[in-house]
Amino acid sequence: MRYSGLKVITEGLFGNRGWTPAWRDPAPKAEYDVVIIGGGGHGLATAYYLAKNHGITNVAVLEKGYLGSGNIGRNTTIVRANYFLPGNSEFYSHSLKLWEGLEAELNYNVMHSQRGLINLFHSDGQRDAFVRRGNAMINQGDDAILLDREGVREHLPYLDFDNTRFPIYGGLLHPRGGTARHDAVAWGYARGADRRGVDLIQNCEVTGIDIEGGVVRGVQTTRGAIRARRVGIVVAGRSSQVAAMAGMRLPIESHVLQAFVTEGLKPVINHVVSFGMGHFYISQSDKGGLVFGGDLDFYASYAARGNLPMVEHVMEAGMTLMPMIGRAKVLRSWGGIMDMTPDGSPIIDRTHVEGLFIDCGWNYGGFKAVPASGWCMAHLMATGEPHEVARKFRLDRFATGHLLDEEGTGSQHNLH
Amino acid sequence: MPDLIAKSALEGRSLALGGVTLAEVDPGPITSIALYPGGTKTAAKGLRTLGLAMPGPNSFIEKKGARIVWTGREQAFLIGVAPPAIEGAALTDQSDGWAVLALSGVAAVEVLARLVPVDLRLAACPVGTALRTQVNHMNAVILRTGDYGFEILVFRSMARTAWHEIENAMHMVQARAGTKI
Amino acid sequence: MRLTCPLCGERDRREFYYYGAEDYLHRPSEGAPLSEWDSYLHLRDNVAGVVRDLWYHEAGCAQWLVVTRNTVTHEISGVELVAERAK
Amino acid sequence: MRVDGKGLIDRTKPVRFCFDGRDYAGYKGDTLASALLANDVRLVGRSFKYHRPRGVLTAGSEEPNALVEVVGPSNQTPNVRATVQEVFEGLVAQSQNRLGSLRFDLLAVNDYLSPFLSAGFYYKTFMWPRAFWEGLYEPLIRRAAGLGSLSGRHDEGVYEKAFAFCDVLVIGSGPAGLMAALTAGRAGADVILCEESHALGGRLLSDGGTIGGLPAGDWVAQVVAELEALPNVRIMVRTTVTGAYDHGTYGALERVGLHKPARPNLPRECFWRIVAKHAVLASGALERPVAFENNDRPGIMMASAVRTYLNRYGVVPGRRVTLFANTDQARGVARDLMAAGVTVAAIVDPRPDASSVEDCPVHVGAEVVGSRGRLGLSGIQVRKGSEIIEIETDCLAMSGGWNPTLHLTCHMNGRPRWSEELAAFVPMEGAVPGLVAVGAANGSFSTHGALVTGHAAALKAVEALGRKVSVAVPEAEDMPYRIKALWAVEGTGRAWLDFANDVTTKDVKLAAQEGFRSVEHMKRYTTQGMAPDQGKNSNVAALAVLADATGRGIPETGTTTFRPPYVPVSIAAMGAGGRAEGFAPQRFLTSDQASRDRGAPMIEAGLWYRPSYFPKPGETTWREACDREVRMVRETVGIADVSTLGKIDIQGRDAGRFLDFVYTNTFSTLPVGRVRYGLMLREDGHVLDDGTSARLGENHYLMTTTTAAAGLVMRHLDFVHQAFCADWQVRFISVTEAWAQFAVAGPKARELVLSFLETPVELPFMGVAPVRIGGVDGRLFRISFSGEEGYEIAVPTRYGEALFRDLVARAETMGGGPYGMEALNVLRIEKGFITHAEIHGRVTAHDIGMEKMVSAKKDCIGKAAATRPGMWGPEREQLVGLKTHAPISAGAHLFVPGTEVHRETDQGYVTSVCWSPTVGAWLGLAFLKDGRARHGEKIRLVDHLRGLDVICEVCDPVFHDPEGEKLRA
Repeated sequence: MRYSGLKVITEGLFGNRGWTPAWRDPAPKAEYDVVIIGGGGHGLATAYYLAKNHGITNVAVLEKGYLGSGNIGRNTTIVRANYFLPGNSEFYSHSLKLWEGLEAELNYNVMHSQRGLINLFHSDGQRDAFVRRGNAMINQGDDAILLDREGVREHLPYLDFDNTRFPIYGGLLHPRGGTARHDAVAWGYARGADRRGVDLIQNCEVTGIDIEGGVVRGVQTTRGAIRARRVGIVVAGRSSQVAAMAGMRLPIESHVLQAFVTEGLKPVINHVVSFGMGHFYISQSDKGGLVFGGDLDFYASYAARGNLPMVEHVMEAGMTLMPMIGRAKVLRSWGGIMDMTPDGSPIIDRTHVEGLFIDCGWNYGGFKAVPASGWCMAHLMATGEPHEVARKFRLDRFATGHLLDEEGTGSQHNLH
Repeated sequence: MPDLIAKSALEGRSLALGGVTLAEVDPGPITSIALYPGGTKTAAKGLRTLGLAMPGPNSFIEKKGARIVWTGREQAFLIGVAPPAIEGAALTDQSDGWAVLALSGVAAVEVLARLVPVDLRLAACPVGTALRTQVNHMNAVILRTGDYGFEILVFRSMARTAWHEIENAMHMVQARAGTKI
Repeated sequence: MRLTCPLCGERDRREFYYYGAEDYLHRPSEGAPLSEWDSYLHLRDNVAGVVRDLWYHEAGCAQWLVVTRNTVTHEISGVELVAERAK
Repeated sequence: MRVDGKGLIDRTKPVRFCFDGRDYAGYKGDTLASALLANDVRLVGRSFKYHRPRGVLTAGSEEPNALVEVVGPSNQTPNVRATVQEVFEGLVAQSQNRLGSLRFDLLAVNDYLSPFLSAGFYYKTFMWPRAFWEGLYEPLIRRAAGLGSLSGRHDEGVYEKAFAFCDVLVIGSGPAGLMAALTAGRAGADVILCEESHALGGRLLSDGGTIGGLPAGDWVAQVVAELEALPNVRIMVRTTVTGAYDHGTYGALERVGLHKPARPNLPRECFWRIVAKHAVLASGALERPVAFENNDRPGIMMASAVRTYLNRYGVVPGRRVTLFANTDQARGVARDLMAAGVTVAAIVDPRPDASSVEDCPVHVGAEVVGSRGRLGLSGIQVRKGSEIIEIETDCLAMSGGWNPTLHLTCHMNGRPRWSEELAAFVPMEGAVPGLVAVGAANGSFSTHGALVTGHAAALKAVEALGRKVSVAVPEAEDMPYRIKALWAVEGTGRAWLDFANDVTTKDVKLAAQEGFRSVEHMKRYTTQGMAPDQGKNSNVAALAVLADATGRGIPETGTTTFRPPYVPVSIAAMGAGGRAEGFAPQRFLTSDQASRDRGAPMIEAGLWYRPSYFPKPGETTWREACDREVRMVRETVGIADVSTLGKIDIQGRDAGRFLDFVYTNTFSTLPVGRVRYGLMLREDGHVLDDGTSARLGENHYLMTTTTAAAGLVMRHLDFVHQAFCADWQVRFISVTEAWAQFAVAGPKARELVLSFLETPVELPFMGVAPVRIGGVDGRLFRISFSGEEGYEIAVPTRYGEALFRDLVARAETMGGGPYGMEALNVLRIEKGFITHAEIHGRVTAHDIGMEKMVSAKKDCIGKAAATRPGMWGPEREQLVGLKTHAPISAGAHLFVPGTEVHRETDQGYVTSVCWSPTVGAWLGLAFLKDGRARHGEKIRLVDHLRGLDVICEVCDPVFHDPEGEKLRA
């Protein structure tokens, strides 16, 4: 079924009885060409591009819970391409280009809204670091504009310019940065993959990976054994556990990241605003809620919930930066489990097992990466070779010292 | 020859609000005593000349104007007197590193409840308690000096922030005092 | 979240700094192969369950602690001083 | 309409307030909702999506409809529950989410378009043409969506946060909570009792009845009096416990000043962090609506709310009230209404076997299937068998049974358990360690059950605390709870589940039809449960409708879960103290006032404030001042406060050995009285920090760190010491704050220094000696960050200001003076000294040309990891100098002249630049691929952001006095 405004009207006139399921609910087959473990954004996008770009449609996506039950539905929905290290730069640039065509590609309105992202800086040194970043973005073919204090004021007049702990020197505006509706991305890819023949299998937990003579043969699941020639592990938040089934120890520690949304409000914040000095970022959803977050809770956790010190820190940051949000009330908070790597950059690579691939380590930047991650993982799984824009996301780069440390905080997992 | 006038962080400022008094006080010399491995006995000997001993965790001992305050594992601050010769420990002058604020009054504990993440009520924090903790975002040493009295050591450079935050809390506690619960 | 510092007693999480897994205590000896360093610095069991990890009582007594903790329930079953740990 | 003789409001204290521009009267003790209902105002809001007219539904914080803006003197607060907001003299409130007036909301057109606005419609449209999304569709959607408005002005209100501790936290003060508090309080336990409303008693204040032979109100008063008299019990009213966190920590929001006119320093709200050894959740239960066609009209209310308005506020929300309920408990409202002289038009009970003893028409086995009245209810249709009965009524009290208020038990990922008997979810025991749910919150819906379970939980808690107590549980009503689940009445029209977000049973069925069968999918697809009431009124019913639509039972369909906060909490309350400078401590130098006196702009350096430059009359730009200060240091003498550098005092027999381990180079061989530059790595082989360390005595060193890394280094040293060499004879402590330290730099530095020392000393370059200045013991270091002959003089901090003023005065007599951060930066760039602009965390010793400082003779932190193949070699960017005559900028990237400018041709980047008055050129420090081999090359510097494109010469990073002759003079 193709979605369109006309379809919405005709269905509306006939009681909305004609809408069909967005995806099938198939039983798992005994064998697939490719099994993707993980039905989150990255896994669904991988399956979609395997089918779309490589014609590989005998694919199953195995999801422990419901589709999109992981971080794809627990994030602050920011989409940007503002990295500066070669290796990251080209990857996120590619991702943003995919985002820009995603509605048409998927025939699904993921509400990608390029409302502009402003990163604030508060000292000359920070300005120089952002200028380096902005120049890298432009060298990559993306966009960046340096704003001085008055330039920031024009965009964000409600910030506290006069009475704040870390005065605003200026900002780096990334006009193509913005937000999208997170769940819709998962659903759009799921629907697209399903339409191309991919089996999306929910409530199917992988309990083992079958390996013979160093070659992957399939997986064991709560719904029986499934044979596969190639298996991809795409399970952010549980990467270490699933990789351990193949005898791997990953350079990952899992951490909880909290995020918050307020009650609905009439439009008041029209950009994505990032306050690095206070570890605070915010945007307003189309429904009107202020969506914002901060840093990790900083201790290893799989609990998908946070604690008060970080909650308070985030709120205090909001109050020092934009005290006009004080009377907005936080409606809900949640925690996502982040695969934190020692350099803050992800991994899309082969493993020591032939036919077994892994896509993990998205730290807390995985949402915007979904299209390119799926694209590159599909490329890797289909061709056996890394995609050009993801070739630095190697699993062995920590052993070899070829790091991609944007923050410069070093090999401590939670500092990225 | 320069004429070096000594100045404390807050120049001895004081403030009374709603029955609570906040004042910067001069603690006299402060010396960190950090025991080396195996230094327990020899250090104790040195301290005995003052009639003091290394205090147990979370406590301080006071004798004739001299205080010895637990500040960490095998570490204490000797406050109010010049240190005697002590073997088996590293002695470091900390006199100028801290600003000391005295907070007193029946509602002092309510004021600090706005800033300190530790139970400071008398039952949990009897007189003689010394805590290493925080005053809002600042590290501090807090001494329970009386039923209604505290002394708070903060880094000297942060004294103005500490003052400001405690003063703010005093204002809010005072404003609440007139409100019926 | 609250941690019991063996010296200071039970304190709010805000007083502590988290570093990482206990692995950081097992520093390879001089001349160890780089693979050992990779393991030491980067690779983690990252268990969903009971772990031992390193915390620093930064706003308290400045002691490093080994905390035995469940990463799923956040239950804490033990805290010891790094400096006095049983080796 | 107000009813005489009823309610707990204070009729001697009338209060005037304003709603939507009209003045009304209420009484002290009223909520805005009760006062509006007393004035027969039924229409109070508009719904989120269809802009349907809405009235008050509940009498508590779960209210989905009656959300208003409260307008204060300085600002407005959106989405305030009229059911919680207490009226006070001068209160001004207005309705929200309307285009036009509340009665004639232009956006009500959405209601007519509802067939096209079904669940998830927006995922299927607005895609073409692409540019229209951001240009047209999205702005329209955003404007129509949202509820109340923020003003956009800074919130200048006063807020506070506080900590509290207790043995037993009792959450809720209904019969279960009071009994628990009384039991624990009498046992001598340290008790905190939190009550969301302004008065203790919970449902006893609404429902009446008798306890221990006393009217419930009297029993409440008696218990409250006893609790108030107990010194170990702290009662917190207007306080909602909002979250359960790890290890007995609870968040709670106290509405301190929201119920009265603003007063200076009186907080609006206080966010409490309560640490409790035990907690008793006595939060009661929330009554649930029934979905039937047009069940959202103003005048349709929860039955319990009608009873609360009657008994607690002396208000009836209608003249002819109908009751639609499926439990015996709900009948109480009809009896109370009739007793108060209000007409009860009918009782409609879907249970075929329900009683009909009340003195009014009772329709058993019947259901309400529809309603009429555009801006307020005027009548309902009741289906009884095949018959449809029209009933004229202006208030429908509905009850679909009760959901235990178990939200807090879910805050640690615990899932509730489905009880068939209660047709409700009940808490899973132990879901939050230390928290026990009692009374209605645990599914014990009778007063007796509440008292017994509250008492038992408190008893268990006090016993665990080692206390004993004997408290008799008084007699009370123990009516069995007999319910026939009724979620949605069959019908074809729109029947609301989630009033606030306009989610109907049709939407949930559509979600199921489209494959969104998981409860999480349904919620996310329909937005059910995401409105300000957080699904309190709709979660269970929506789940039930989904279960029905997918042919599963409720437990198989899923559970509903809740995350903090229990009620929405203002950002200002949880962020109290963060406003303005409160976000982080401010650190001030002893020279701060002296610098400000000289007009120096102060800038942030970490938490410190440091002078940027010291302007002189006639200077119009910072550059003029900076250039002058640089020349001053190069030609005469300058003074700078460098006290912000971290200083760590290290003592012990193994101090040298310890420094050898944390620095790449060797310090154990440093002679006493000498200073050495040291490089410190992280264990991953990158540069952590640099600085000098002085050997003050055989077993005594003083380390300095950069300002930025002072805390980091201290933590690092503590780790290395405690983890790897706790048995060494070494102890260290920060003395950053204990010493004020000033740089005296320039050709006349020595002359100046000698002029104030009591006994002259001749120090070699990199020497240190104790000195006396004006009777004070200090330390003199001969070190330089400027490239000139330089000294740093340290005195105890109390003398800092005096010494700074003295030094500056002396310097001025010699043609010198103070210099600030700008000049300091230029001086160090000219000399090629690095700061954290260069050692930004991705840099190795090799990158900065210091690989020779990594001693081959010993192990040190970071040495092994630095040997990884990716950590050195010509592919890496290496520190170089850049020189040119046109302005350049930090953050620019470097390219080979003549090549294209893009990522693949990128050769490096610039970290620091300055105009050098000394060299007479623009200088830069940069990282360039294989840079050390490229000295003498021309390189193209491109800064798109600032529009710079300049050819520079690559050179050694030391521009000034490369042989160091001046330093050693």
